[in-house]
Amino acid sequence: MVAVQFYLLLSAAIFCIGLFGILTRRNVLFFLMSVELMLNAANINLVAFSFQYGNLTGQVFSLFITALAAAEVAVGIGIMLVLYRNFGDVDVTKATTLRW
Amino acid sequence: MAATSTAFAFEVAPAIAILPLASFVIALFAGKYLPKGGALAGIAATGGSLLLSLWIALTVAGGATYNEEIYSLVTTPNSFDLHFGLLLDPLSALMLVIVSLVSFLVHLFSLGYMNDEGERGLPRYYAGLGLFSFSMLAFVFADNLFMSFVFFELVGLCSWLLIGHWYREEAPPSAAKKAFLVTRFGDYFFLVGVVAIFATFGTTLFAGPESFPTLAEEALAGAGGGEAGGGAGELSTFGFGPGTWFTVLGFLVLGGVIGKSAQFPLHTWLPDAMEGPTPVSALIHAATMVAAGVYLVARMYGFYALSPTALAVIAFVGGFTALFAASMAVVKRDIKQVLAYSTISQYGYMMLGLGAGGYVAAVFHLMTHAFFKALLFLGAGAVIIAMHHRQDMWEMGGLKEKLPVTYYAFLAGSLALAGIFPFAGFWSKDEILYEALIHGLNDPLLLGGYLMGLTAIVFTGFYTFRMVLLTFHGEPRTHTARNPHSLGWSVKVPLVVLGVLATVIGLINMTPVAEATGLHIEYLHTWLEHGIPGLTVEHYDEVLETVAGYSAASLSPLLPAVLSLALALAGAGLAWALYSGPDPDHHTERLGDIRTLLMNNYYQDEYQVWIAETFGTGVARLSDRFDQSIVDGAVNGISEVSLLSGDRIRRIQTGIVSNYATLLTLGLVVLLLSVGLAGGWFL
Amino acid sequence: MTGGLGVGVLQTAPPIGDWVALAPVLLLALTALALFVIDSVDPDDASGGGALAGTAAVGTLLALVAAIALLIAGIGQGQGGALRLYGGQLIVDGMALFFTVIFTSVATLVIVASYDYLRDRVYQAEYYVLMLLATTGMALMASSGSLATVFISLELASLPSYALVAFLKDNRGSVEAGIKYFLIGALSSAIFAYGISLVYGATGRLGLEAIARSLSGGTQLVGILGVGVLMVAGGFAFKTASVPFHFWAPEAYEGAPAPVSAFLSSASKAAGFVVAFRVFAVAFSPEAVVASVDWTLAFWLLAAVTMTLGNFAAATQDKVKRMLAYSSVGHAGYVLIGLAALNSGQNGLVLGASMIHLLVYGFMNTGAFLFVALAEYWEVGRTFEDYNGLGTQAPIACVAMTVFMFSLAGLPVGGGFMSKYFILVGAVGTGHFLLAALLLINSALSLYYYSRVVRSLWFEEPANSIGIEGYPLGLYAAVVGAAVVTFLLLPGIFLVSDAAISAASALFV
Amino acid sequence: MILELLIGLCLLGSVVLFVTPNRYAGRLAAGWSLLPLALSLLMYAGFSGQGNALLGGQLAYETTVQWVSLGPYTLNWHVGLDGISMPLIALSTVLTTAAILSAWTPIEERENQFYGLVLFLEAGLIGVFAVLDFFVWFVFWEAVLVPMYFLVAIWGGPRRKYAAIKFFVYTNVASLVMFIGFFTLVFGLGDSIASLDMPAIAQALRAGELGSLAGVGPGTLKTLAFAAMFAGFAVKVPIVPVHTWLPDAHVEAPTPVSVLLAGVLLKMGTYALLRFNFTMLPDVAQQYAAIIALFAVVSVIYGALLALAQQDLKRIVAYSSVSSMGYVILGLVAYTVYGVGGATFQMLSHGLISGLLFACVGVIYNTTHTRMVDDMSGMADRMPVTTSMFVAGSFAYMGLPLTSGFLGEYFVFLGTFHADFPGAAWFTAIAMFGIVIVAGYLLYAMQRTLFGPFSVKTAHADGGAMRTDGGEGSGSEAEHDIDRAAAHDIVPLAMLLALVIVLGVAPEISFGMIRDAVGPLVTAGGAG
Repeated sequence: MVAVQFYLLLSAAIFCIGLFGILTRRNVLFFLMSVELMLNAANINLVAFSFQYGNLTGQVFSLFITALAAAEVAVGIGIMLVLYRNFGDVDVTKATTLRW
Repeated sequence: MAATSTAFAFEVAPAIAILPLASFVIALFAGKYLPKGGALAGIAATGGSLLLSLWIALTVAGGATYNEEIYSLVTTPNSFDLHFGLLLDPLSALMLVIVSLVSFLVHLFSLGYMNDEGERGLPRYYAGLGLFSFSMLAFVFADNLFMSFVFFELVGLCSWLLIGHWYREEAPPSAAKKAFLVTRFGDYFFLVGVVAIFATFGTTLFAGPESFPTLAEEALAGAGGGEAGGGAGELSTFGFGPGTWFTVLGFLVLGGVIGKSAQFPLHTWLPDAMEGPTPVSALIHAATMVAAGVYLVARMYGFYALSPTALAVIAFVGGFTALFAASMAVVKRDIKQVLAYSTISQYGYMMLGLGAGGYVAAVFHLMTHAFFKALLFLGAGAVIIAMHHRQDMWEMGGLKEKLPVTYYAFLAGSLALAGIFPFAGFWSKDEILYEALIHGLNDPLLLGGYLMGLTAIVFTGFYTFRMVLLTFHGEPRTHTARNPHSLGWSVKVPLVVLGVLATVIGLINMTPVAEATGLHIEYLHTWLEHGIPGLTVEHYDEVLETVAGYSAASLSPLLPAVLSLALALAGAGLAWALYSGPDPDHHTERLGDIRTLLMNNYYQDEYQVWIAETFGTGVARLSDRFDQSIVDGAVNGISEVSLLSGDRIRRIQTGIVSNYATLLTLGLVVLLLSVGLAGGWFL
Repeated sequence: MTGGLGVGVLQTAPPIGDWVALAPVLLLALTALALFVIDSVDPDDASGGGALAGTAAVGTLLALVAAIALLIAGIGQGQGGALRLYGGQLIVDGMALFFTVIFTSVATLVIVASYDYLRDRVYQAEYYVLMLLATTGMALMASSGSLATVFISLELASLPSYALVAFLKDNRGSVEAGIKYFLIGALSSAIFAYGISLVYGATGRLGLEAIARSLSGGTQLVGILGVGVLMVAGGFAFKTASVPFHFWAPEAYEGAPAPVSAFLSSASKAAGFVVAFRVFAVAFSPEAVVASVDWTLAFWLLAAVTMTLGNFAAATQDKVKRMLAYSSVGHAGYVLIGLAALNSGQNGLVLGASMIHLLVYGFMNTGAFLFVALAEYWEVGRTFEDYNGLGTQAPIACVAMTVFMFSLAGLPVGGGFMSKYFILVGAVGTGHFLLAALLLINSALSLYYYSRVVRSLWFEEPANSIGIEGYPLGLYAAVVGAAVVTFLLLPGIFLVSDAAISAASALFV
Repeated sequence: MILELLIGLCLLGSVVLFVTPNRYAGRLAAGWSLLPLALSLLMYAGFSGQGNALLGGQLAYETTVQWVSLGPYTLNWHVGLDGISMPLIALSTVLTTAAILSAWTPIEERENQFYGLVLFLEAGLIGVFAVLDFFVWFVFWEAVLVPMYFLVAIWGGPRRKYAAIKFFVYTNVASLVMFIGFFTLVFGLGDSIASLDMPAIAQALRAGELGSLAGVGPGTLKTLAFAAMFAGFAVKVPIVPVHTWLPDAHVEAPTPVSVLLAGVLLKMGTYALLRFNFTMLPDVAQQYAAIIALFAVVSVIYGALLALAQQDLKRIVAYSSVSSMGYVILGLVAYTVYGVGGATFQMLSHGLISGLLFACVGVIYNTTHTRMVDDMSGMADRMPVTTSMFVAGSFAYMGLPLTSGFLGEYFVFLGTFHADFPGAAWFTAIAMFGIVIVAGYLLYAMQRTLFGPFSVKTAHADGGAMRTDGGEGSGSEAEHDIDRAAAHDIVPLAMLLALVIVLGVAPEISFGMIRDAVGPLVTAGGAG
């Protein structure tokens, strides 16, 4: 059995990778994917700790998160589409009419 | 019978002041609709006051006195009592008569000076006169120092109003401002003094066992036995010994006296005050208001007598002022200026008298001066009417023939002023000098005062007769002087009355004659001997001797009298020699630089203006700049810095969402680090 | 006592059915469904949006009435304690109902105002549905009893909001605001979810009371718990627009349609706070947790930075709407004092003060944004200068705006005065003098920029004559209604203050 | 309920005026303002209070209604009057009527809003003086700012927006500082109080119930709270160096507003100092008496010096208000009957006199459209009645006896000279020098503007009867007695002047009740 600490490290690594993606990529799609990574990092934790504590709470919750992530992506892509329609690009740094 | 009539007399005594107050109100609100612009109300009121004053004087002469509260301003239990009261004793009764008489005559004279000349603003003028008479009379019969201060200030207001009567011109309002300001500078010390006396004694009553002079005397008597300060009983002397503290208090009140009585160095306002109508000068700036200062010292003489230092300073200031002012009068061209400086000089004599322990002498001179100086001013006023409101003596000349009544009255006043036997001024001035001499032989400061006073006699004689000669003698030097305006009865009557008084009033206290003949003819002395215990001449003499340590050298009054008469005659003779011709020269030109100095009044105005500019306006400007730049600048600076930093802070919001994510992450990390450090996770 | 997740144990039998206790939430959800139906039946909407708006407004109004009725009836309050439904997944208590009142009030106002704002626009049904769903999510947030329901209801509130912000599809500002809001929101929810997973890792529980019980004995996993707690706090900071999770707010509020800005800045913010209050007061109860994970320090920092940044950035804005957006950030900072000052002996007072402020803020801030909506409706422009002289053209609306501005600034023309000073009282009473001083400085600055609006409305001469066409009834009703309530909350603060403070105190019993 | 009626009348009047057509607003406002005026005078006549409101005295017209409970504290609607607040309420109503009358001429646009705001302001002022529960009091205290802000910013002079916002923010910051200071005391008192009732708090504080708060001991807590409250109220008074909002506000405010600002608003500051700092924390006040006295004396002298440097008549009066209010502080710190009572009397007196002077300046400005000393001279020639009022008011300001101005200052001097704190006599003596400086600038201003040959140098001066010809006025006095000021301009002046003189001659009318109210404060708090 793999100790729970390693799952924690894994999830932390995935979380950081996702975060790194968000900080560095300008494309909305990459942004969304990175967010998915981060959410899945949370899922890993939940499942691992669920197993650790022997209750199903974490696993059930991870299902919810997955579902919500899907919903989020749906909304996100919708907004991305209108972004593209208005700005002609999916580069998040292009839309800077509102600032200061 | 006598008792009830006495009681009744005192009962109606407040009316002495109330009557002019009523005339003030009438003139102010109804003067426009009354004949003579309210003058008649004023004449009636002051006439009534005069009659009442005479009645009071007679009652007091019968031995009765009165010292009662009549109106309580504030009744605060266990604390200071602020009230108006009536103190009627020989001194105040005498002064009441003087003030109401002069006031009455000036009202009368004003009919000729103001009404007949088609002046504007008569209701304002008579309202001012009425208010002044009210305030001055109330000041005179005040039974406590607080009340004195109240009316002391009010006469200042009236002085301001009346000096500035011709407000359409530039000079009178300016002079009025100066008069009020300079006297207020003195009043500042007076105010501190009043408050300090309240704080020290808990009362400012003049007379009675609970009065502050009595309490001070008791405190000093107590202190004589024990440690200084310890003997002061319950009195708080603010960390000083009682003697020192009482001297300080005396000096504080003296500030007001010096301002009001135009003593050096606060005398500069009085010559300027001559911008007011001449009857006003006669009433306020010669006979009465200026006397308020001297009267105040006389009123609380029992307190000053406790402090030899204060007395000596009073005497020295008085003597110096007498000489100083007289020297300036020598070169003046304006007849009223001469009189103004002579007024300052004469009040110097009174101060000298008071300081030298000559209480009676000073009061005597106060009385005679009131009459002859009012006379001189009214006479000058008559001349000015005749000269169509020209005041330069060099434009006059030869008025003797045209204005005989005025001339003889004026001459009588001049003789009195110069101190020529047997006119009023001779007796009173001589007595002051005599007192100064006999006490001064033991005290260098007093002696200095005496010597200055003596020297001033020469000047007085000179400028007086220079004035008389230039105005009335010789040939008329201008067209106006050849065709003077005629004078009405309302001008002449006051002149005649005052002329008679100036001639004979000195006879009531002929000290040299009394000494020489042994007759008891010092009536004024006798008059001031009775009255309320503690306010009598005997008491003052006793205190002066025991507490202040004054001792009189035994000296015959005759020799000094002859000396001063000789000096006066010398001065007068010099004037005669120089100015008696039909067309006298401007001899003062020969004085050269000294004349310039004298014409500029020793640059007293200049240095006082310089002080006022530097320490008043200058500091004010600096404060203003400081306030605008530093104090307000700080306020505005804070707001500017806030807005500037706000402008900087909002630049964080770059509009680029990646930056937001970065900052968000960094913020979270900072939060984690700070909480982690605080919680000790990393240990 | 309630067991772990999923183990439904009926405790003291509730005197009423679950559905009654959840009536406001259910009403909102049903209204959303009803709107779907109406839109399906009559997609062209002959009434020009009237039926949709009317239905939505009636629904929110009914929910409001229900919430008030439950509040007055004392459901979930007093002796019996909170109602725990569905195994403690949902909790109905004073605080939940109190905040439901805020959400439904704001939603009602916004919907009434939207009727005019949306006139002649397409996709109206979607707009109202999204708004009702978001409101439902917020109401659920207020009632959430476990981190799972917190996360789900938070997403239910957020997802419609993203769409609402981007509602004006052809408006670059609206779309840009939407994408930014969404991206920051997605990042924040990821952080939030990760935080929840860590908390779960440290305690093995997701139910709030269960977490509290687990933590009461202390924990070995301080680091994991601490990171988790702070990440959860980050999720709430996003929802409440607190620094450093606030970056979306100025953009979203500025770009979004003004009624949506009103809705987000008032209701959404309140929702973030209610769930933060509940989670931090119940799950990470200060007595047990603060010693090792000092989250009050975190909120102290957040409060200080948030109010300062919000107010300072608002001070020099040119556009009224953006100024309001930043001021909204500033107000989040004020409310955060309620969290920062917990564990100092006056929990009921400080938390209650924050709740009162959120309630009053719900009206005055909504009203202010709706006034901006009115200005957008009139097309007078967006900057302060564009508002010059409006006072002579539309005095009633401008008086209302003045009430909002001064109430926001904390002057006694509205309830904002009372609530702001209650917060200050709380800060002083718990010894947080530095926060009180910061509040003072910021308050002064806020007075400056709020009065700039007043100055434009009343003191300045208009540059060119503004033509105001029409006085839209719905917008006016909403603005004036908000103003009247804002004003009445000054003398009538006692109507809500007792409820708020007792509801807040109940969390700590 | 009579106090509620009084406040309600003002508020109702305010609402009514907002919807009154501009044409009738002035007359209606004046008429309406007579209602609170008459009511307050009736209350004054029937005043039956005894002792100090905060120290267990018998209050007049008292009402208590519970309002809000805030955590451990109840906030009550608690109003009632004692001998300190009653005269100040009468002052507020009198000055409001005077201000409304003097606004008839200068206010020519948006009249209904103007008068509505003035009546709203009146309600706020009365509330400040009547309320005895801290929070409710604070509501009124802050509520006063709002109408004031509008009154300055809408109807003010060229820099009105700057002045208004400065006033607004400055005083608001001060309020917050004071608020924080006060609540440290409240929380320091802990369980010993259950409401924010000021009498209860004052008595608890004086009974030494103060505990510690946030680790700060009661001694330090008291000092800090005192400092915070003093700083807060000092802005309102204002005391140097936090006075700079005042001249700007005064100069830019329309004259009727200046009347109220100088007449009543400044008194709020000193009233609050008296009620809070000096009644609740007498020991701190006495411990730091010398420092407070120093502030007072600096205000007196520095304010007077600033007034001396000004050219604008309004600025002169504004700065001299700083100076005059310094006397109030000096009196308060003395803890003697004359000191504290004199300070209160001086508030009253200064309210009347400064109101009078501002109104006079306003009447002159209405005609000449300038307030610069250099721009005019000889106004007495054309405006004899106004000039008389101005002169009388100025002399009252200088402390001329038989006006209230004299007694106010004199009481303070009497009370302070022998006060217990170190250097009291010196401080008093230095402060007294203010009477010389005040005479300096007022006499200077009068001489320059009122006297001398007539001329007005301004582009806006009315033509016609105000011909800017030289000083050689021709014709009789009667011809020049045509005062351009209308009766409604003069009536408020005459009214105020009459009160100044009445109070100067018969101070007992108000000093009696003031003395009664400050008595317990003095005997319980310090030197006799």
